Formats: sequence, C-alpha cells, structure tokens
Amino acid sequence: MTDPARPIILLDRVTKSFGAFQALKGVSLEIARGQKVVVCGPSGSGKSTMIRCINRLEEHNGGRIVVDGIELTASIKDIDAVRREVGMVFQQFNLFPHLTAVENLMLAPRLVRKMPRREARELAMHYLERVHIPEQADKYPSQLSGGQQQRVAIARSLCMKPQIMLFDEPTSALDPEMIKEVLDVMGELAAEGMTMIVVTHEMGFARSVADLVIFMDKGEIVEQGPPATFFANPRNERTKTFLGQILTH
Amino acid sequence: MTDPARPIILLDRVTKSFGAFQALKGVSLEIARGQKVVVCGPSGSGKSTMIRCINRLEEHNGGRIVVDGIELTASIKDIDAVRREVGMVFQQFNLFPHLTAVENLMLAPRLVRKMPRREARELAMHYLERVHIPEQADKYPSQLSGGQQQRVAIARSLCMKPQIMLFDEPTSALDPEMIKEVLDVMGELAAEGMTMIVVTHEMGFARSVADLVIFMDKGEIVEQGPPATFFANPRNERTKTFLGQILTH
Amino acid sequence: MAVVVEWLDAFAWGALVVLRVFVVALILTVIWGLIGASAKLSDSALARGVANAYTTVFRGTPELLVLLIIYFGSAVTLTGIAKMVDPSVKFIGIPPFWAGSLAISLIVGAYATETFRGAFLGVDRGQVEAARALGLSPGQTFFYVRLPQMWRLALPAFGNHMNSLIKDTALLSVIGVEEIMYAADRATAMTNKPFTMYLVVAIIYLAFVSVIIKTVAVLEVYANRHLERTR
Amino acid sequence: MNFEIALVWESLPKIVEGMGLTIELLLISLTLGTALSVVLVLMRISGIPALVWPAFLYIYVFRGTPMLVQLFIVYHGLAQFEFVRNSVLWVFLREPFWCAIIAFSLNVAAYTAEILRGGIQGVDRGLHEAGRALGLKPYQRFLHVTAPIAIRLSLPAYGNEIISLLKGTALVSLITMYDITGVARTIVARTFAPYEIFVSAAIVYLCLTWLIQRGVGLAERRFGRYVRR
Amino acid sequence: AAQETLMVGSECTYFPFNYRDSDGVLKGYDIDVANEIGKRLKAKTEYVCMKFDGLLPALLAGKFDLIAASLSITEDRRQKIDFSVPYRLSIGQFVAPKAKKLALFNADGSINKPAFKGVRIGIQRATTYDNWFQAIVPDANIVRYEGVEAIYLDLKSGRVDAIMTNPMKTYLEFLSKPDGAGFEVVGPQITDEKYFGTGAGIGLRKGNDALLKRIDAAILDMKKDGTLDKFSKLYFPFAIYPVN
Ligand SMILES: Nc1ncnc2c1ncn2[C@@H]1O[C@H](COP(=O)(O)OP(=O)(O)OP(=O)(O)O)[C@@H](O)[C@H]1O
Ligand SMILES: Nc1ncnc2c1ncn2[C@@H]1O[C@H](COP(=O)(O)OP(=O)(O)OP(=O)(O)O)[C@@H](O)[C@H]1O
Ligand SMILES: [Mg+2]
Ligand SMILES: [Mg+2]
Repeated sequence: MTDPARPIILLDRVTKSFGAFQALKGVSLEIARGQKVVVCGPSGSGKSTMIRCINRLEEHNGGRIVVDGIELTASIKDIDAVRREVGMVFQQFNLFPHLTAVENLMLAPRLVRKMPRREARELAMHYLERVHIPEQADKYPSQLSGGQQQRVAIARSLCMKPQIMLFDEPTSALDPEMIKEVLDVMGELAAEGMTMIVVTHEMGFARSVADLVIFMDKGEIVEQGPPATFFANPRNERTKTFLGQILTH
Repeated sequence: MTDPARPIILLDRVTKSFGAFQALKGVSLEIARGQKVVVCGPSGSGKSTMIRCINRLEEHNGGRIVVDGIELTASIKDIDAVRREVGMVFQQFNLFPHLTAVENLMLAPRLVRKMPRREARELAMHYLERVHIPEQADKYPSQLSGGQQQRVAIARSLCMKPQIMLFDEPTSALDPEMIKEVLDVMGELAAEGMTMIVVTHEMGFARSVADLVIFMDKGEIVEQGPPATFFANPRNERTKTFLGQILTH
Repeated sequence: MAVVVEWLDAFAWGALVVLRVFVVALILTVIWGLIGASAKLSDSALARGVANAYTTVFRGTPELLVLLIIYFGSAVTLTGIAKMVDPSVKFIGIPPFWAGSLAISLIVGAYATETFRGAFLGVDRGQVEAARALGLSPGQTFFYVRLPQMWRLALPAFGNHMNSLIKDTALLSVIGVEEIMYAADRATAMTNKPFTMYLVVAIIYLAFVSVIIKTVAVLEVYANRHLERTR
Repeated sequence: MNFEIALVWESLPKIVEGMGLTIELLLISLTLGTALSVVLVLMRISGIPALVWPAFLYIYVFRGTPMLVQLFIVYHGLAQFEFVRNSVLWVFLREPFWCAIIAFSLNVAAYTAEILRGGIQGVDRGLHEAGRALGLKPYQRFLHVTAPIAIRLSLPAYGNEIISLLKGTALVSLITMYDITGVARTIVARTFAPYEIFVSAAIVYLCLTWLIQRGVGLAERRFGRYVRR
Repeated sequence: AAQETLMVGSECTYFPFNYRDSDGVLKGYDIDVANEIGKRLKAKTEYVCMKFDGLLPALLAGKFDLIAASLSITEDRRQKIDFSVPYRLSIGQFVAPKAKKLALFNADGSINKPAFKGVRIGIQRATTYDNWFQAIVPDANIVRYEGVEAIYLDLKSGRVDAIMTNPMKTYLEFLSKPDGAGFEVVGPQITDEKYFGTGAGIGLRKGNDALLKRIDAAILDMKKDGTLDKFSKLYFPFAIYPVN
C-alpha cells in the first residue's frame, strides 16, 4: 500500500517552544520503514519532546512532520488513525490506575482492534509472560513495584502491534537482568520489521540493534550516524565528551 | 549524644505482607553511622518496600526496626523526629505539582527547620546549581523533563541535610553524564559522614563508594558483603547470574 | 416596576443582611467542611463515626428544624440558666444573626465535608508520603501539601455550596432576621404584586451568584496555574 | 418547653405516606437530570465555543436562581400563556407532578454538571495522553479512562446533590402536592406543634439520607477498588 | 414604677391585618387591636416580626408574650397555647369565574351537593376551610395550596374551577383588582362556627391566666364601646368582628 522508499517518519526543521523557551530548534530527520533509531543526549535536550511531537501529544510550532504519509497539522482529522499505528511507552508509564495490569493491556485491543474479550486476554497474558510478570496480572498499578509498572507499560503498547513504536527510556526502572530481557523482546520486534525510535542510554542495545544513533543537545540533533561510525569516531565535541562519560563509566 | 558503636539502623527479621503476598520475608540488617549501603536485586524483590519501611511509609508486620535508637512501633509518637533525620528520594519522584522547582526545595527547610525565606531560597538555589538546573528554578514539575524532575527530587531531600538518606533508584531517569554528576554529589555527602542506603544498579558507584553491597531476591537478602568480596566471589548462585548480566552487559 | 422604588430601602437592607450572613457563614462552612473531611479520612474510628453522624444529621434534618433548634433551643437553655441567677429575666438568646449564620454554616458545612473529602481523594498518596518523608508534621502536610492540591478539585462543587449559602439565608426570616425574602414578603403584602417582588429578589440573588461564579472562575484559573498545559 | 413525644409517633405514619411521592420525584428527576448533566459537562469542556457558551449560560442561570423560582416559572409562568394551555403540552404541564419533574431535572443537571467537571479535572493529563497514544477515540477515552476516575472523585459531591434534591423536593408542597414536608407542614399548621412534627419528618428524612450516604459509600468503594489505602 | 411591657409577636406581612408599610411603620387590624389592649392594660407594647414557622417556638421560648397574627382559634392549637376571646371573625366564601355559572348553592342558601361533582376547588391547606369540606362535602375534589397567591393564579389558569377563601382577603387582593374581573363570589358567606372556629384571637403561653383574663376583658370592652367597629371600618366596608 505504501511506497517502501518513502520515509515512514519525516521531520523537517521542526521547532517547538514552551512559551519563550525553545525545546526543539529545527530538528530534521528521516526514518525509513523498519529502521531502528536510538536517541540519546543529556537530560533536558528535547528527546521526549521530539517523540511526543511525532504522535502529536505535543503540537509543533514550525516545520513539518509526516508520519506514514499523513502530515500532522492543526486541521488533521485522522490523528486517531495515525496513533493507531504509532505505539508509545512513556517515561512516566501513565498506566490506567483504575484497571489491573492485564486490563491495562486489554483495553486498546478491545476498543481499537475490536478484539473479543477472551482473545484480548490471551494476547495480554502472552505479553505479560514475555516481560516476566504473568503473576502480577490482577494487581492494580499502585500495587506494583517501579520495574513491574514499567514492564506493564511496555507490554501495553506492544499488545497493539503498531507499525511504529516510540520508547521513552523504556528500561530506566529496570535492573540489569530485566533490561536485558526487555531489550531482547525489543530486538525480536525489530527483527520482525517494526519501525522503532528508542530514547535510551543503553549503548549496548544501540550497538547491537540500531541502524541509526542520534545525539541531541539543547533542542538540536548535533550528530547522527550508524552505530559503527557514531561510536568509533564522533565528530562533534559535545558528542565526544558525552560518549567519553558513557564509556569510562 | 549517641553511641557510635550502636548501629544507626537496625532491621531484625523484618517481614511485610501485602494481603497474602509476602514482600519481605525476614530481613535482618545492621548499618553503622556513616556507612554507605548499596542495595541491588531484581525488580519486585522488595528493595523499595524495605527502605519505605525504614521511614515507616510502610508499616512492617513482624520483626523490629530501630532507627537512631528509636524503635518503629504502631504506638510511636516521635515518628516526625525520626523522619526529620531520614531523607528519602522516591522512585516516582513525588514532587509537589503546585510548587515550582525552587519552592519544592524550600518547603521543608522553611517549615521543619524554620529557616527564613531568603536563606531557604539561597540554600535551594545552591542545590539546584549542584544538579545543574538553576535555570529551571521557577518551572512547575509538569514543565520539567524526566531527568530534571529527578534532579529536583534529589536536591529536595539534600536540602534537609538529614543524617540518613534513602535513595530509591536516584539516577534512573538520568543520562550517563548526569548520573556521574549526581553520583559525585552523593559521594561528597558520603565523605561528609552521611549514612546512606542507595537502591541502584550503578555498580561503578557501588565499587567506589559503598561500604556494603546487599543483594535482594524475592523478599530476602541473599548475599551481602563489602564490594570487593561481593563482586569478586559471590557465593550465592542467584547473585552470580545477576552479576553476570551486569558485567557482560 | 415603579412600586419597587418605594421598597428599595427594604431590599437594600435585606441584601446587606444577606451579605453579612454569607460572609460569616462561609468562613464557618469552610472550617466545618475541612474538619469534617479530615475526620472522615482519618484513621480514628471515633472521628469517622462522629463525622458520619454529623453529615447524616445535618444533611438529613430539615433546615428549618435545625434553625429552630439552634436558635430557640439555645435560648431556652440560656434563659433557664439566667433565671437561676435572676428570676426576673424573661428571655436570653444568641442574637438571631449569629444563631442563623451558625445554623446554615453547620448545614452547608455537612455538604462541604463530602465535597472536600472527594477532593482530598484526588490528591496522590505519594504526595503525602513525600511530605512526611521530608519531616513535615501532619498539620504542615495538610496545609502546605494536601490543601493547595485539593482545592482546585473542590472548587466547582464548592461553588454550588456558596450558592446554597446565599439561598439559605432566606430561612433566617423565621427567627426574625429581615433578609431580602422577608422584604419581598412585606412588599407583597402591601402591594399585592408577588411576581414583581420575587423578580427583584431573583435579580438580587442572581447578582450575588454572578459575583460568586466569577470569583470561583478566577480562583480556578489560579488553582490550576501549575497545570497550564492541561487542555 | 414541653415536647410531646407521643405526637411524634402519632404523626409518623401520616408522614411516611408522603414518602412515596418524595422518592418518586427524587428518582425520576435524578435520573433525567444526571443524564442531562453528562451532556452539559461534555459541552462545557469540549473547548468548542458554540457548545461551551450555551452550557455555561445554562449552568449559570440554573445555579443562579432559586429552585423555587424555577418551579414557579414552569408551573405558574408557562400557564399564563394561552397557547401553552391550548397545546398538547398542557396535558403534562397541567399536572403539578410533571412540572416538578421538569423543574427539578433541569436544576439537578446544572449542579451535577459542575460536580462532574471537578471530577474530570482530577484525572491526570498523562492518562489522556496514554489513551491517545493507544489510538483510543475521544469517546472511548472519556468512557474508559476519564469517566471511571472522575466518577470516583465526584461521588461524594454527587451524594450531596442527591440529598439536596431529596430536601428540595419539599418545594412541591407549594404546588399542591403532599410529600414528606407537605404532610408535615399541614399537621404543623393544624396542631401548632412544629418541633414534634418536624422531628417526625426529620426521622423519615434521616433514614433516607442515611440510605443514600450508605449507597454512595458502597459505590465509592466499587469505583475506588484500585486505590491503595 | 416601671411600666409593664408586653412583647408581641406577629408576621408583619399579612395585609391588612398585620404589615409594615414601605417606611417600616407597623400597621393593620391585628396591630391596632394589640396596641389598644396595651393601652387599656396600661402597658407598653413592643413588636417582634418573624415568619409564621417561628412564631410558636418563639412564644414558648419566651421571646414574646402574645401572638397577634390573625391566629384562628382551634381545638388542636389549644393543646399548645391559650387563646383570648375572638376579636375577628373567621368566614369562608366561594369564588369562581362568572362564565362557569356554578350553582354550588340552592336558592335558599343550602348546599347543592351534586353540583360539586367534577368541580376542582382550591383551598389553603390545613385551614378551617379544609375541616369544613371534610365534614360537609367530603367527596368534593379538593386541591390544597400553601399560600393564597398561588390559588388565585391557578384559578386564572384554569387548574382549579373555584376556590374557597376568606372573603375579606379575596375582596382586597383579587376581586377588586383588574385580575379579578370575570370572577365573582358564589353563594353566601359561610360562618359555621363548628368548623370555622370562633374566630381569630390573641395567643398566649399557657399558665398566664391573670393576663389572659385582663386581655379578654379588654377585647370585650372594645367590642362593646365600638372600638373594634372603628378599627374594622378602617380596612373593610363590612364588620369583621363577631358582633354577638
Ligand atoms: N511544558 C513545558 N513548559 C516549559 N518547558 C518545558 C515544558 N516541557 C518541557 N520543557 C523543557 O523542555 C526541555 C526539553 O524537555 P524534554 O522532556 O524533551 O527533555 P528530555 O531530553 O526528554 O530530558 P530527560 O532525559 O531528562 O527526560 C527541558 O529543558 C524542559 O524543561
Ligand atoms: N500495595 C501492594 N499490594 C500488593 N503487592 C505489592 C504492593 N506493593 C508492592 N507489592 C509487591 O511487592 C513486591 C516488592 O515490591 P518493591 O516495590 O519493594 O520492589 P522493588 O524491589 O523496589 O522493585 P523495582 O526495582 O521494580 O522497583 C513486588 O512484587 C510488588 O508487586
Ligand atoms: Mg525525557
Ligand atoms: Mg522499587
């Protein structure tokens, strides 16, 4: 249905301001179908803002954003259609507090995909197993540990099997063991052809899975490239010191 | 005023259940004044629950907890006195949404330490500078990035200069650069003699700062020891595989 | 409408009385409401029981009866005591203005208790934990953390209560406080123009309520300032 | 002051007779009014000026004027127009019962709309975003995310509204109907025993209030299962 | 010596019996009578105004000593308080649209019961008229109202076909006004003492027999020497006190 050569996500000189403060200062980016992009950069550099603009949780002020051939504009009608195909895992999880873990996972498949209850439940349990918390299925979010909440949040967006996934620091609350598990799951999805943008500082993941690594600073993309070149010889000074921290650390 | 030989925190076979689920299964621990303890372990193992019991945000069901000579019991009157000396950084930050960053920091010094407004503001700005976000002072938490929120949360508890600090994954939302900065600040505090319990998976920090590393699994402390021995030859199988993940990763 | 001019005095005095009762009762209402809500949310079974009884009784009893009991009940008691000292005393009571303000504040305070309780439930538990962990006392936690976050949720429904307060002032004519409803009755009795006079009353109430609604709207904007991104 | 407890017991059965009408009025107008309030609050928060303003105006007028006035306008006001009296509507408007239902429902809707708005404001913005990111349509977000949480936060204030309405129905005694208060006032005027008779009425009202408070409490527990205590 | 003071409670909103004009001056038949009683008892009179619901509790609590508010004397009320001899009549009369030509009464003034069939009659609730209907025309179709204003309005809108009220008030408030054009009184004044009571009197707390006696004497005197007649003529073209 779509031209495989056309980028599935296109950002063209995107700007975003909060009042006087400019969080994105002209970000341009092309992502092809099936590409895996890792975004890194210091805190406050605009990583979350950028991916929030891609599914229009934030409205950009300037430039163009095109997702799967649909341009995101103020007058857009089909934003729900776009969002159905764009999954997101939030930095703050944003689980529905009034639903149990498994209900959190079942909601969207049932309402959006019109899946029958039983099927949705099976699907949900499948993903809970993949993140190793099937036994927490009937707890409410307030009864889960930080890492468990994060895993529910990841599983929730995977359930929708979107074409594009946006992950905002999906492993921040996890221990190293679990990080590995989750990254493995993400690696499998990547292998299945899902397009992914992942904000993370897990450089191991970036090395093994990413097609493209982006470094952001102060609202701009200051360096990008395939992981091999990105890690081997960063050109930008800022990138160099940042990577220095990661690698010595 | 206190006997330096007496442990400042004592946990004696502490148990804690949520309904039928037992989150802590008899945890015993002695921490001397000025000690730095790093707690690690898989997600859901009871790390947060344990440190929440220490300042009685969670009431334990069995065993004894003694903090600075005061036993935490149901009839305790002086819990405020205990809490004044025990700072805590939450995994979920729990910033006050109705106060700006700097006001979040000023609140406790003004109310608890009865510090004049100006002095409290200076103190607050000092700590905001230490975590590199003085320019975010007048934003509300909802206007801050994830990492900025976490830094405000850390600075907020440091402002109280408590004798004991409980950190629950204080660097989860930070980038490697910032992790280093924050860990440096924490290292300085450690050097100043503050007692610390830090839930973290930053093993570099554990190696360089900790006196004691604790590994928890399924509500129990399965291994503990000084970092040298802990990392060099873990005895427990569970610890071995866990450390394996961290080190290969 | 010309007949109204003759009665403007009476209406103006009545409106002033309504305003005074409103201010006094509003302050008391907030106090009862906060105490009641805190009691209902407390760990003490006794406090919860008392608060439950309070909201049942003061919401359930007809307003008129509450007013009569508070005014005349207290008067009979006070007179009885005074008579023991000086038998020639005939009548001592709380002045009708204060008895009336107290009565309607207790009634509306019972409703406010529930509204405030609902709003407190909207404040995240982690907030209280954070405050307590910082060493804030329960009182400080209440005034500096819970209250400032809860009132934005309570405001819309509390606006309803302020309207009730204004309208409940009409009850006070039963104990001889001459508010605007009473002025309208007086005017109606003489002029036999009930609709005209009640229209005047409605306009005065509407003016009060407009001020209240506007105030609440301004307060809401202020209370939500930290969430300006919302909607 | 002599309080005749016997009078209380004597009048109680007669007052209980008025209870049927009170409950009928309460249930019907509460149902209609709540349904209307949902429409109103949706308009009010829609962000579309053409919907916000009518809703705002409606809420303003109905909260701004006493329920008594609203009742009189429906009952006496409309009856003054010849064409109303000659229309089919007169079949309903002729009956005080339906006039009361109309006035009460309209009034309840305005107050409840404000209460619901307060509850909706208590729903965290992040949850809307999560719903949007999952591709839920606006009505689905409202139904499955906003509403369950807002209902929990609004329930205490909504309980207030039910009890207010319970007491408010007493106004029907002014348009020739006999509810609890109507019966009580009749007996008071005859016997000149306000304390005793109003105490009997209070007993009936208190029982109903207690029932409502319990019911709301149960509903709160149902909607608040997820809250950690 | 200190002059005795009589505290008098009244509604002050019941024209023309007790009311205050726009300048706040207290007037009316009840008030005139109470003032005159005070004069004859050589006592000062002071007034307290409150709504009907508050009058009895206030009297019992001692806020005032007398109620002068056109209070009809009934057996039920006697359980609670004492009454003076009546100083005003209680009577009732039907009013209906002229066009309806209701024949509720026969030519000789007796009641034509069949004519009540299908006729909706508005009355004020819990009044003496209510008692009368229950005893004399129990199957009449009665609609009960809280206040008189609503009765006139519903008579005009056609929700009721006829009303029974106090002709004194009806005359002043309705029939003599433009609103009342097209309506007329139907049948004679009804004064059945058995149901309408003996009239309106001054109310007192029980146990004040001495004061009650002095008030009774004063009222009887006023009737005899024409004072009541004089007061009644101030407001009505006909006598409103019990003549015999
Ligand atoms: N609503 C807002 N109002 C004002 N400033 C904002 C708002 N939202 C975000 N910002 C600012 O925009 C900048 C970028 O924020 P963003 O959340 O994109 O950072 P980030 O790169 O995701 O950082 P982190 O790694 O800490 O999550 C930050 O400096 C933040 O303070
Ligand atoms: N209120 C509760 N009700 C039921 N179970 C709970 C509750 N709170 C915590 N638990 C359970 O207790 C266990 C320990 O939780 P805790 O938060 O201490 O884990 P943790 O070690 O901090 O994990 P993480 O690293 O993911 O934060 C978890 O399995 C969690 O599901
Ligand atoms: Mg971020
Ligand atoms: Mg934890």
